[in-house]
Amino acid sequence: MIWPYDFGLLLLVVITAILALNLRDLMGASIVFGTYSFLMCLLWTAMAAVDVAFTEAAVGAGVSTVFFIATAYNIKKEAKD
Amino acid sequence: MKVLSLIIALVMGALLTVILDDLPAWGDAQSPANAHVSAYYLENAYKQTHVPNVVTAVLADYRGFDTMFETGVVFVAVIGIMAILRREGVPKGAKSRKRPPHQPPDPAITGVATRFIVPFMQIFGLYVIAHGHYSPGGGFQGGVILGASVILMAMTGELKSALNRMSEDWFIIMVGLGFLIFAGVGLACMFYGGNFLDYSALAPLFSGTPQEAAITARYHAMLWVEIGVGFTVMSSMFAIYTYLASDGWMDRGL
Amino acid sequence: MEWLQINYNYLLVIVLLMIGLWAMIGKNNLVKKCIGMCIFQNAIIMFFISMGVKAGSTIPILNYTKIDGVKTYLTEASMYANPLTQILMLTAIVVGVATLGMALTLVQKIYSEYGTCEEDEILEKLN
Amino acid sequence: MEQQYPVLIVIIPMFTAMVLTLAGWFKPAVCQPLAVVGLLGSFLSAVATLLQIGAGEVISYRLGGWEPPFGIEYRVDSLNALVLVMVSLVALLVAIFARKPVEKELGNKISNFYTLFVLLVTGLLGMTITGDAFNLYVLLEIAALTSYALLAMGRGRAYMATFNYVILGTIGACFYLLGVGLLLIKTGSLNMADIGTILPKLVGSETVLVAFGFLMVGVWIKMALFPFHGWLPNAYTYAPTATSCLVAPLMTKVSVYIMLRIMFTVYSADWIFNVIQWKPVVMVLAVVAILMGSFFALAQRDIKRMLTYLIVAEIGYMVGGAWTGTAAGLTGTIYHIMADGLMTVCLFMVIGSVVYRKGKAHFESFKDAFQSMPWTMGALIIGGLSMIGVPPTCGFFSKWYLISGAYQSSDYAFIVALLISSLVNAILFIRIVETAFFSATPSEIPDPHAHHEVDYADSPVSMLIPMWVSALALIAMGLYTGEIVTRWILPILPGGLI
Repeated sequence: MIWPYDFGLLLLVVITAILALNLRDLMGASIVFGTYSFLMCLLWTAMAAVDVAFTEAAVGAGVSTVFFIATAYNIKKEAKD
Repeated sequence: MKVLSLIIALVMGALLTVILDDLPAWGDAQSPANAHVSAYYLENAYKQTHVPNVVTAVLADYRGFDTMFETGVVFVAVIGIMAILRREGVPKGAKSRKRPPHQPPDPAITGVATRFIVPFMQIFGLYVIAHGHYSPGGGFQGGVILGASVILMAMTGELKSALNRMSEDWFIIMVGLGFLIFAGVGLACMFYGGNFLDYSALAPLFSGTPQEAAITARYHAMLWVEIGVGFTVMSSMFAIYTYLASDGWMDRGL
Repeated sequence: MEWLQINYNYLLVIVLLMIGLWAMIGKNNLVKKCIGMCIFQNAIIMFFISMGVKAGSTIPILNYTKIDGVKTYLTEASMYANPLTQILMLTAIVVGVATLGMALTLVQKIYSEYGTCEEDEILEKLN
Repeated sequence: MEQQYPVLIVIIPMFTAMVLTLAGWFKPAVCQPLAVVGLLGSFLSAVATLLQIGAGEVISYRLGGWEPPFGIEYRVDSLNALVLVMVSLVALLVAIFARKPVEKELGNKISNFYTLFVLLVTGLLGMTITGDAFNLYVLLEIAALTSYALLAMGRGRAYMATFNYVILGTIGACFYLLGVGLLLIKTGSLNMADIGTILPKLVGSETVLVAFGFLMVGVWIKMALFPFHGWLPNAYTYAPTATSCLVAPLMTKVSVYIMLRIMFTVYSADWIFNVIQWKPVVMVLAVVAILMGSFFALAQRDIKRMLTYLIVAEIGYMVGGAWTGTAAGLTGTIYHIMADGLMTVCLFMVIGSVVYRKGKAHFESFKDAFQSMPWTMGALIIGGLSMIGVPPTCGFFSKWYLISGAYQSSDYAFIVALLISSLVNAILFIRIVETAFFSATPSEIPDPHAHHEVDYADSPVSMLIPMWVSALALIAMGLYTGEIVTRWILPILPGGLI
């Protein structure tokens, strides 16, 4: 594995995680969470865990994000923190 | 609460940082986690099941019981969400005041694109389920893709158009049916005199010497199991989406 | 520095675990708590995957060589990444999405009951 | 057939759940009978398994036919088997009891309720019987998800209480998973017995110690031990009647069982009491849990809420007993898992009947209850006596063992806490009985012929039968204490205890 590439991915993961938690707009937070899941999926592909990465791409970046959006659509979209 | 949560998180982080030195080095092929049980799987999975994708072999056979209850977890989620969220006895027109006004989606671009994409997605989903023995994938991933194709229809068009193709009756039946297929394969093994989920007991159904027949039986039973998982997961993903997106009213998607 | 290069994956796991736990307990918005829950679960999955990595290995789908036209699968354990941890985490991802669905359902129910998703406002309305 | 009993215990309710979903979607009326039949099958298999086990034997059942460290294994010794019988018995009783309250409270969700009910029992039984650490996690999540859904089927405040439970429960389950991961990285195995044979070679490893910490905290959150108990009273109080009858007795007891399994099968008594020095801390937690549960119970006006605080106190009993490190204390804990399960279900069914008849479970609802609901109040008295610890009910014997264990290890604070808790229980139940017996106010006494005719409206028979079965089981268990302890509990006590 190319470790600078890996290191960059790790940094991005942490940044997206913090961003998803701190965005006031819930719709935006859901999308950033989708990005986070997708970055995780890239990391796991690099670690030779293809089945897990496949599942995470389908579930984490796909369906989970859709669930978040569905909920964010039905409630007030502004969060206080 | 904020300070408390920070303290708890920091304590947990400190505890884990302390033991970092004690963990085996990253990427060590000889560490206990990589040696004891997992080496056995890699060395014997093909011999015993003829499935080159070791992940599928272990998932559906060696630890098939876990996978059955993993299907069970999805099943529980559907039934639970239905029990909490589904609204009954409410006239169709009576919408809650708090919901944002519904804007029917403009089908000009998304609708046409969806019509193109959905068949390909579904074929890909079926391929992922069927080809899980040889490539990454299997019942769960394929099921999610199939479910996503139906969700896509519900998102771009009206929820009704998706529900016309897969009504509530159908997805409840399919959620139960998938789980029943998985557990039914296990029960069939008991019927033929083996332990629960011991697929090699199904050997009398297949031709060849007893040894070969047992391996073939494992191979085929795994496919059935994956199909069962696919059924449950596909319908459950759509079911959860339906209840969440329409807030239990079953009238519209996003 | 060498230690960091070897173990930085575990460090990331710890950082994510801390972020997730902090969000689950300390965040005010219920949806944010759910996001924290997903991050927490993801971090644990990352931990399991990291422990199953072997240097210089490939994905756990067996390779084969053809000797006289007969396929022979190579089954040497050090060639492939650890399948066991991957299987465990497949299950954990599924459990995670089921829990997420349940949590979001409750968020919607709470919203239709109290008209808000902020914990402090709900507690105010309860008293 | 005989060797298939262990798996039948779990898969009979599982198949029942699937059939229930499909049948119940079209015809809800068949749900309750089906659920009762399924749970009866499970109960009979559990009894058969218990009777198969000789002294100190272990039945191993290989799922999928693979040998233990590679496949998943069911290991049944007499500790599992006792808990299995208790869980399936309580579930069966509650399934019979649930018919009327469910029809009244959850009229349009009957099929969902019974499906989740049976799956929750499946999860609890699977957690109890399994010998594989990760399989336990999956079933833990099944039990957790079903209990979230069942608790949230209540009204109003139930949603927020359940949401808190979801968050804390997920933290608990994830901590458990993290602990299993740390053990996996050190031992490479997931089978509990296999890990138990590898761990003695790793004495002094920090990872193993931290793993123990995560496993314990995870299980403590699930069982609501003192600093982690916040979610329990709200979640159980606002739940539907039938749900709280099932969840309150079983969830916490099964978590205690898991704690014992981790302490004495995965780790060893020797390691816990001689190598690490956690005992004083845990004993303090147990003592505080008992005292705090008892005092908060005193302050409640709602009887259901009062009982939930008593559950918190009972958890303190069991954790304290297990951590005294004596054979008597551990015997008391194992015996108390059974006894407390039956007591709690008996009392919750009584409260459920009162709620069914009077709508609420405040002290006021108990006015004149002896005239209107004599049989229900009879069960309340037996359950209350057992909770206080009066012989010949089983509550007395478990307390006896716990106190003698604490005396041997000189944990006097624990003894004092137990006695105070018994006193508080006595006060609480005497208060209820007093309200139920002598509630006529002084002004009404001079004129006995004024209309003070209370309607005789006892609980329906379908609710009285399970209530009285559990009440009689309390007495029967007390009378057969000696046999239960010598035949099933003493042979499995681990070595290394005082």
